[in-house]
Amino acid sequence: MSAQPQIVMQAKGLIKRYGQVTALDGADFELRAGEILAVIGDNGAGKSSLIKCLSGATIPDEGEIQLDGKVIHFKSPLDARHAGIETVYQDLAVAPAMTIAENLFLGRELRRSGLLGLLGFIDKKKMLEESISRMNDLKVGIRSMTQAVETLSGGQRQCVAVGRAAAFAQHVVIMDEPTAALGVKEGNMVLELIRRVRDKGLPVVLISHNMPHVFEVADRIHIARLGKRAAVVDPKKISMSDTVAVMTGAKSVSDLPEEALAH
Amino acid sequence: MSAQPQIVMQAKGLIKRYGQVTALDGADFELRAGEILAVIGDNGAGKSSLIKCLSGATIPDEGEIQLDGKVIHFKSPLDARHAGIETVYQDLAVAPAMTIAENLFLGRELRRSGLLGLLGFIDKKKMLEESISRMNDLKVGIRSMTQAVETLSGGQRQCVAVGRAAAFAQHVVIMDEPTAALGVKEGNMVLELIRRVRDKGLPVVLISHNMPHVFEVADRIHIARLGKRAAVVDPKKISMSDTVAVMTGAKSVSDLPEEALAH
Amino acid sequence: AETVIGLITKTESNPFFVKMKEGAEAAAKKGGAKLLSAAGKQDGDTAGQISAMENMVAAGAKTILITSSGDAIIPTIKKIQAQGVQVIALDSPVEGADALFATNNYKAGELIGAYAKAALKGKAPVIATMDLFPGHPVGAQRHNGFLAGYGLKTLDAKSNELAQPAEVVCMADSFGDAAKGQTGMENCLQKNDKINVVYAINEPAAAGAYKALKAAGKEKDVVILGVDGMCSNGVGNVEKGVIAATSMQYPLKMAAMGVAAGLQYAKDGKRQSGYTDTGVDLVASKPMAGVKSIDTKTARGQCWGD
Amino acid sequence: MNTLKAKLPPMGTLGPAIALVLACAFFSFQHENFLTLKNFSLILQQVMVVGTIAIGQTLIILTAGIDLSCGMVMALGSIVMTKFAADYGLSAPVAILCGIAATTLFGLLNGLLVTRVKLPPFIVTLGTLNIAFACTQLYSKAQTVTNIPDGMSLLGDTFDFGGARVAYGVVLMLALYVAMWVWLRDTAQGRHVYAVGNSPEATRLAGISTDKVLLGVYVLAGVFYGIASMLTVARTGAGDPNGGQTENLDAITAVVLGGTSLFGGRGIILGTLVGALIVGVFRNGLTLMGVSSVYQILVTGILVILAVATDQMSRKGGR
Amino acid sequence: MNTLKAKLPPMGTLGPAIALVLACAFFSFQHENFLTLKNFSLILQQVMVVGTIAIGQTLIILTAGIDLSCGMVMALGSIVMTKFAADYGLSAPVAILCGIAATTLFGLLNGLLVTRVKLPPFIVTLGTLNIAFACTQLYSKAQTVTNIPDGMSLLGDTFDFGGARVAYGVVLMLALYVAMWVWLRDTAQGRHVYAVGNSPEATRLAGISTDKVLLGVYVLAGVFYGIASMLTVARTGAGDPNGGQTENLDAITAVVLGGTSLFGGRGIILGTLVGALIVGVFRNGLTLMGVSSVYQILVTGILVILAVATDQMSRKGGR
Ligand SMILES: Nc1ncnc2c1ncn2[C@@H]1O[C@H](COP(=O)(O)OP(=O)(O)OP(=O)(O)O)[C@@H](O)[C@H]1O
Ligand SMILES: Nc1ncnc2c1ncn2[C@@H]1O[C@H](COP(=O)(O)OP(=O)(O)OP(=O)(O)O)[C@@H](O)[C@H]1O
Ligand SMILES: [Mg+2]
Ligand SMILES: [Mg+2]
Repeated sequence: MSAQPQIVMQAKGLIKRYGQVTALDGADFELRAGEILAVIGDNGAGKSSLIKCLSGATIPDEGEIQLDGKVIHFKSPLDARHAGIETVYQDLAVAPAMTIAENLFLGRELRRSGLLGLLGFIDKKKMLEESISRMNDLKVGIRSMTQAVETLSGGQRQCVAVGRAAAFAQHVVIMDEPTAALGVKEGNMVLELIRRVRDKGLPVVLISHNMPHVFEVADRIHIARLGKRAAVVDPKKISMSDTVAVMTGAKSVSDLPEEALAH
Repeated sequence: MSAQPQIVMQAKGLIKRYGQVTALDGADFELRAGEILAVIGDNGAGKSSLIKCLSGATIPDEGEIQLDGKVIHFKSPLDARHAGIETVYQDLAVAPAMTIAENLFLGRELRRSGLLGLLGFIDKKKMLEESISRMNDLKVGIRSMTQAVETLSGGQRQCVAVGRAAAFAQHVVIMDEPTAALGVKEGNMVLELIRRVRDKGLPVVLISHNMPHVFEVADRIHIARLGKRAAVVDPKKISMSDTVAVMTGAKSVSDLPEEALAH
Repeated sequence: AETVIGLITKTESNPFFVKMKEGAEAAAKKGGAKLLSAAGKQDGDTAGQISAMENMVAAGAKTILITSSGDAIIPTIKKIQAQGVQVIALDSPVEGADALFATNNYKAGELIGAYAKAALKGKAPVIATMDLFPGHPVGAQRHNGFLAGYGLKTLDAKSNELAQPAEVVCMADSFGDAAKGQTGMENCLQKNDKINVVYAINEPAAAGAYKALKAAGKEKDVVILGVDGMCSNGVGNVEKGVIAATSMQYPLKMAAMGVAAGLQYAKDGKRQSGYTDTGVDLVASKPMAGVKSIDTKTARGQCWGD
Repeated sequence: MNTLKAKLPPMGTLGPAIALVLACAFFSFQHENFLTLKNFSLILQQVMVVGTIAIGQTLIILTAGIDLSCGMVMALGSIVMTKFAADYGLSAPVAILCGIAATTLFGLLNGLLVTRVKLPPFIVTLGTLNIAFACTQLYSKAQTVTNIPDGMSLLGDTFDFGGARVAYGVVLMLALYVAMWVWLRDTAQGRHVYAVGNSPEATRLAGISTDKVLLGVYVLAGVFYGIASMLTVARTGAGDPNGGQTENLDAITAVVLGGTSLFGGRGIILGTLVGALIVGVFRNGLTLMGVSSVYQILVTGILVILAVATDQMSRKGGR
Repeated sequence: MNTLKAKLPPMGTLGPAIALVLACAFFSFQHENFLTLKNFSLILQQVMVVGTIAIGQTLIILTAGIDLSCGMVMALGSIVMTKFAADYGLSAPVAILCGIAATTLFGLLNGLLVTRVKLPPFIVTLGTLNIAFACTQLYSKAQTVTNIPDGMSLLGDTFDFGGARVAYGVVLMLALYVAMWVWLRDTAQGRHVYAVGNSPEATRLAGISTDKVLLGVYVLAGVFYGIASMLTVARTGAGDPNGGQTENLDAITAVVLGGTSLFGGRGIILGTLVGALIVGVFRNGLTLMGVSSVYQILVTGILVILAVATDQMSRKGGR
């Protein structure tokens, strides 16, 4: 437990109930500086609920969240954004009738220079250019940036959400299944992007069901199970099948060799 | 070209334009009796547009569709349903405020027996029971079937859509990325389900970006590229990397060995 | 060119104005003039009336007959008069109009008020009023006139507010509509079942009040009064004893006089002026001493509507 | 976030019901005649017409539509049925059926314009509102029709029920509410009404003809407006061409007060009944209190907001 | 499926504009005075009040809300400004500012109830509609205020522009439309208005305070109602306590005719101007034709439906 990198974000005993359904049942969480932390788990294990608590999209019923060692109480996603946390939500959270460029820059539109900028005028040309370069980064062939997002294919839409988060994060990036709808090529581009973000020094939380992707990029793997954190494992020291076994409950954590656990 | 199984569904030269964007640019399609046909392609290649034409959800601008050798003109998804075609759409197409059971049976509610049934009364209890057994088939742990779909996790929602299509198909099942949001276990259950449907004798069209899944279940692979069909290959005779190369345009079809193509 | 006369009523749905329009149409046809008609969307729609005046002037009208929905139309009247248009107010007075052909609504109220007092024969009045709706001058004039006729504390004819002396135990808005008159009366009876006089803004509201009283078995003990002079709802209901008395007004006369003025103006450019009272008569089947009234037979000859 | 509402049907009406109870409690302290059987039977009679119109309005709002024409169509129906009886000497039942046929035709017209020409319901019914109004005025010459057969006012008559006088029309209205509640909750067609309002696209893709559902709803609403015509004729004993003018907004208000979402797909029809009662109780209670009419309007404005705020609170508490 | 509409901003107003042109062409054949500069300047003056109210209404509808109180708040504003001038001898500009302050306060009240108490805009504004009406009646004692300073009717005066007499108020209205069009299209705040209406959840998750946007929109709408008060006072030269009653529906009609979706997030404010003009042209043209007033209502009903149907067709053709 010594000489580990600093802990950027931490949560203890998060509980979130929806009516009779308990989505989070005392979940813990720990994200370290400069790492890619994968979060995996069965459907309904509470992964999305967990990261929604971390990003201010929902408020946990109980439990504590710390950012850089300080206890925080996000009341809305705005608070999280101000703290430099960017999130790609599983249901994408885009405004369907607005264009790709507008969605990319929603909430932090580029202003024109000079007086017009002070008056709140946006620089559409610059936003368009930036959008094109961001989407080119992801190698996704979108034909027109002034298309409304509702006209995009499923994968193209996902690229918009991912591109947005990667571009604006200052502190932490959270991605809920960013590659689910993506093709082979586009998926690899997103993994590449995630690595680039990490190399900039920002920690990334990656939720994914795609085990090859997870094992390719993750530094540590957080296994969620039944609203709790079952284990944190080290992908370099554990096999994919063991990981899946823990995730689905076929194997218990105590059956794992000690070195497979990440510290 | 001889002694092949019968062609169930066929499309020739489909064209679909949205404003300046051409989603389908003369696409062909062929589905044979009792096969699992995978459709793969980059994001925006026109896969969803293709199957929407086949399922009556959109009407192609040009081109011809045949079912069992007869030219058909679906005007709405209702026509396709009447012809026994069931579809899982990529954006899932569920009614968020309604319960799981109601969504599963939407449009073909189970009636009560006797007079009440004739009056259109639905058998809620039976629908609930059937829903539970269907969802158990997919091994997805949904806690309450009277939950509104909008309260489900992404993967759980997908299971609802998949379960519905598999249960009611009479003729053809089309699934647009049914495993995208699913965990390892749930994803495997869906593959299993697809095989079971095929074994019942129904042909299945499976759109997926998950190459291991595709190679695991597909009998033939239709590669879509830039709104056209680039090739149809035989997964038993071609490598995954060659397939991806054709799909992304890194390799042209003429570079493939003749036996890799499916006939 | 053909003489064009415009008629602008408050609304389209009040039989009083419909009758007025029919009268004007007939008179215009006889005089060889073209009649344009328009109405506000609802009572008080002065904006609609202003636009209608402007549009009619654009269509070549030289005389405009208008039943004012409110004083906000005055400046426009002045504006179009300056363009050589004669403006005649019908039914409701409005400042600035060249002439006014109207019944005095305050007086209409006074007549039935006086009748009610006589009919009660010295009994202490317990009054319910089924009024129009808040802020309407005609509603206020009839209501306050009624109280004046009864000799109760009231407001003058210029006020747009409703007076409520102690004798008035319940006031409800009827919107001049039978169903709401009925609802209002039902609620008033719940409040005070000693009510013995009901004033209603018009005859449909009176009929509604009667229905409520009858359901409560009190129709015999209460004097119901209305204003208008329609044939079935008014005179007919006086005959049937549904209402004790009503003040009859003469929309057809107003319309005919208005159109005549328009024809005159087209011919020799002479504008009408001043106030012509088109009269109001109290209709009652049981005349009361000291209150002048006409009987229902006479009234039948002058009533309007079916 | 309105998830509980959808999950627990009875909850949906609880909020409005609490507001109704609070309003009743308040008025009981203000006037001793308020909390009497007789008064309540009166209030029920007073809301029976708007309440019936609001059934049709609820159906349409559940499909994410809106019907601005409801009151005027109701007025047209009442004129048609009374004039048919008075002018052509038709018997009460036949004349009533003719009136209902007229309102149903208007429902059909609305439905066809919404489904075939794909026009927004707001515009369609704004148009038919004007058309129905003009037809009513032209056909009736703006005259009240009073000489109607006795049979037409039967439903306005009352019978004794445990000391209270209950109108037959009220019983009819309550029966319609229960029937539509069960229909919406327990039949396939009823569920499709919710589905169309909740997600037209998903409903269409599920192979349901959304146009058929919508057309059916508009026609059915027309039938309810016709029944409301019959009730208003029975209640007032006349066909009134000026009727229906305030009923448009009153009916929509009842629906929204009752917790149905204007965006469609969420709501319970019994809530509408509660909403209509809230409006009726306010009007009755304020008159009993002797609040003068301008102040009544002021107080109504405040109370409407308070009623829904109560609903909102109670729902939060329930979470 | 309304995708093109969102993609091609100018298209959105094209449909209503076609309907407007068709209507104008029709009336030109009916009466020689229709197609004159003078007549058009008249129509513009007639729509200037509703047109200005409709700017505020468009903003609110773009956020998926609705404002039923707009006309009544406008009437209150006109009473406040005229009475302040008449009773307290305030100068015209000061009195006008007081009136605008009153309408802005109502906008703030609406906005607070929508954002803080989370009530549906329909109910909130139904409540404030009644409250504003009662305040107007009580404060004015139901009397029209006529003795106003000359400065208050300045905006109703006209100047010569290429042979047509144009009212200053019309110029103000047109300038406001252009300004709001640019604001909505080219500023961050303007885009946020669309975003809130299109997907409140996505907007919230994007870190925008949807409450702030909504509150801003309601307050801004209040300011526009105040400007409309000023224009109606200038036009009529009086403060009318019965004003604003028909403006509610007229303003919403203009917005919807102009192609803005009642579900929020889609629409162009210039369409609203076209919508308001369509209403004005109908009224003017039908009167010129000498269509009698009941038939005017009938024809208006039919034309409203036809206008939107034209829009619909033109949009299909554009696909
Ligand atoms: N708003 C809600 N109301 C009720 N239940 C909810 C709500 N949101 C989530 N749940 C429930 O909480 C549980 C956890 O959901 P969550 O979305 O966190 O799962 P997940 O791990 O992200 O699953 P997936 O991999 O399928 O996305 C699920 O059972 C879900 O049904
Ligand atoms: N309604 C629409 N309007 C405009 N363009 C559209 C519309 N629907 C699809 N498109 C465009 O058509 C192209 C093909 O889309 P489609 O959804 O068929 O792709 P796909 O192969 O299913 O992609 P993915 O794998 O990302 O789901 C895309 O470029 C998309 O932007
Ligand atoms: Mg999830
Ligand atoms: Mg797709």
